[in-house]
Amino acid sequence: MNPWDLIMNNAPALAIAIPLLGAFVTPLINRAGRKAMLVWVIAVLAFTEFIALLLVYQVNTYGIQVYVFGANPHTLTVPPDSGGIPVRIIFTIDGMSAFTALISATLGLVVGIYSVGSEKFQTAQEKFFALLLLLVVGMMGMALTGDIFNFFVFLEINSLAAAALVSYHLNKGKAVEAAFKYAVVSSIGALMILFAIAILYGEYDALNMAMIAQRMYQTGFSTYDMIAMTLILVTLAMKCGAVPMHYWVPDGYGEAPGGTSAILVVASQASLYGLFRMSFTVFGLSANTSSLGWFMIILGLLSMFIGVTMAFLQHDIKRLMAYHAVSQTGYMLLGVGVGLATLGTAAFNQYGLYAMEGGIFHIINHALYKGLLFLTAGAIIYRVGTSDLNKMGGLAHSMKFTAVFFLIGAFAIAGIPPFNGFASKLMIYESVYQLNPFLAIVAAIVSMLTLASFLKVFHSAFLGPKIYDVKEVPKSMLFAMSILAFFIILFGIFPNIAIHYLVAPAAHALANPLGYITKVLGGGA
Amino acid sequence: MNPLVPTITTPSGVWNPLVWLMVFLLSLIIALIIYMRGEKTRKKGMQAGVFFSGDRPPEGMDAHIAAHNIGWGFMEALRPYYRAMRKMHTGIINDYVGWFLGILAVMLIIFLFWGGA
Amino acid sequence: MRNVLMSIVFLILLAFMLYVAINPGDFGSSTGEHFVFGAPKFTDMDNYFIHNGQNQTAANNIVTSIVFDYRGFDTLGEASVLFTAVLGVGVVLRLLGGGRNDE
Amino acid sequence: MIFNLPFITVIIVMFFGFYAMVFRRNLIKVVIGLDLVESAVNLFLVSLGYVKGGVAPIYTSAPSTHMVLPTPQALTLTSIVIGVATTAMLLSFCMVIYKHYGTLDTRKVRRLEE
Repeated sequence: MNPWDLIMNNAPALAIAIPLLGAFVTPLINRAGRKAMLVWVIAVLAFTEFIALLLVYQVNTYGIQVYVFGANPHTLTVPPDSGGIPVRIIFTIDGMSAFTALISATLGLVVGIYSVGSEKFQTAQEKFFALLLLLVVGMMGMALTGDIFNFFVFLEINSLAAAALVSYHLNKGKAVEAAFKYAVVSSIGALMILFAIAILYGEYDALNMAMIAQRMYQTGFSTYDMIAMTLILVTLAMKCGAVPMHYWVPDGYGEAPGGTSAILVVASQASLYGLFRMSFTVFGLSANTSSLGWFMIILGLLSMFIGVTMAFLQHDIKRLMAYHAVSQTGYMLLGVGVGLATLGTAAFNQYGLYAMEGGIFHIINHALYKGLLFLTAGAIIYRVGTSDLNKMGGLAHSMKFTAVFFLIGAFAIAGIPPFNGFASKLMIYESVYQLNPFLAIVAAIVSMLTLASFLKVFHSAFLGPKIYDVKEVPKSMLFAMSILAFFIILFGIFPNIAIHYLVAPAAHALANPLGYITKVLGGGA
Repeated sequence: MNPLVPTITTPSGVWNPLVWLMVFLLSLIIALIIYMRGEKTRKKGMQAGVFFSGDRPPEGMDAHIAAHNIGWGFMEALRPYYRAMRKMHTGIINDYVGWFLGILAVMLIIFLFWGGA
Repeated sequence: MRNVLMSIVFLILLAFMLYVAINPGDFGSSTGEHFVFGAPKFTDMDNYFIHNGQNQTAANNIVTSIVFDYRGFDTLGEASVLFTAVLGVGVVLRLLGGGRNDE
Repeated sequence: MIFNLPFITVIIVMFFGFYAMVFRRNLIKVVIGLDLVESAVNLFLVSLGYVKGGVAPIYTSAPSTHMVLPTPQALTLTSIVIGVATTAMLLSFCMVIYKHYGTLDTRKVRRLEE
């Protein structure tokens, strides 16, 4: 078998194996010197990105992919002698999984390149980069897995790696405090998910998502399912930072080192993926999707409004952006929530699917522009040494590129055309108002407040007299920022590239749980 | 659907960023033309002291409006709201867990009545 | 105030969890009893392991065959979690150099 | 109902854990609460696999009667290791917080508020 076929056939496993191997070996390679370690990490991240692109290609060309660990052949989901039960761990990759995996890999690569420059003066860099790779492993695993206990394991990798990354700059104990809060909150959440998994296991004797969904559909939605569903959905809503369980978000994002906040945004989006996957695929057939949809919509509205108003109060640049991350998560919950609320009715084809596409498009846009904004914030802190906006001013005199990148990110998040934030916000506004005009009004007001708040940041950090005599940040950091800025403009001017290849397959995959179940169980549903 | 066509068609409208960009560039050019027609003999630096009635203009941080002054009116108008919000964001880890359990309890009750199909 | 609210929350949660535990029969659906200690309703996946585990994996202990074969990928994930935690402990307890963000 | 006694034990242990996490003002006790919840979940998981009269799922030379379900035991193994890892990390965070703040009172460990 030639190597290309080997990669093509085993792409789902390689998406986990490459960064995992990279993480395990990174501390060893560091013995050969810092440069070798950095080259290794960037190479591993680039190869992961390649695998993620390959997954997107495979899903778009051949439909849903399954990969069974330890089975021969690797597509044998149900052993012939088992009576129709999947017994092994199955990776199931549909449009939404490939979409999330691509975002994780991309931001992982960008943050890796950025951190080469921004963490130059820190000790224990090999631990930092190993944790970065492990965080990518966690996100990829959450996105690709089709097994509910495996999901829990990757959720734990994700939260522990993220918490350890948050604590990396100890920052007189403040970063460790943030990491402690993050770790406690995500551990209790993960335990609740494990409890729900135990309930589902006790009820259906299955751990495969498709199998659970099928048996739940056949036996009817019981009160135990309801309890398990609530535990899972509330926990994942907390992990993606929905108000009123968002308190860890500003702590964690605000104290994370340099550009690492950018990848923490994607780590939360992996939980958002989990929320969508669970509510559409696992519980979508049996539960009342309308009330699940309204659960998401209300959380989304609360997140949007409280997030953006709390951001006004902040004078720490990264905490301010973290509150904006909460607020932007609200848009995704709103868009997909409207899709879920109308699932199965005539309204779904009328506007629900567009709302879902808007919400999912907003995920990648948010990852790009909030990633860029966090990277510029990291650049400011790298040069100025403080994150307090009250002490900043006049940085545009000396950090011209950073200022331009910040402006691009700020315009994109505020939904100024022709940047990418506008495209997805437009799709959300124009579809959700058909369900209820109030939703679109709140979304538009929040967008204006976002612009006001970022004007405040731009004014106080970049405009005004020259106060700090600083240089521009190192080239690797500028390069990382320029990658994201390029994609922001590309997706702003040609939004159909993203919609056609990434967003529409993801939305259709979510809206079709029966296709998922049929693919895994072989026509049993 | 050709992915290189920039038009998005939403259920109630159409959006094309290229048209928007062209209109933007056109207005930029018009503004530039108006700007070019202005007085060319003005000198830089002559107008600075006017606003300060002859006083020496402030320098450094004093000349800059710091972040906490921006949006003051907005926060003042919404003061009761912000007081409630500050009370909510205590920063105590017990409260973080408490809010999580609270939402869990509320959602359990809501889904008990409206969760099933 | 806080204590009262949290007590109410605890009561609600306790009621639901005890419902799972005590299982007075399911209302609203025809699924019957699931959570009787010692009598799980579906057992087909585990029966597959019990009947085929020894043949397929050559392990007398079925738990071993699950941990290291059928669900071996979970064990890899578990090892990664351990590795992550080791790195995390190493990061917070490390000696700080001349970085600019730490003291 | 009395046959579900293990499940009731699970709930009681879990609520001890919740109580410690919400009402105790010491970071270490919060971690202890987390561990209690985790033990409860592990106990629930492992007790789900019990089959009345079953033996451990190991093939020995003794005549084999019917066995308890093996999957929950495997899951519990994984979950225990994950719990140990989490606890180790949280406790080391507590150490560093104590070193810098000089206290473990949750009402004082709140330099990040609003």
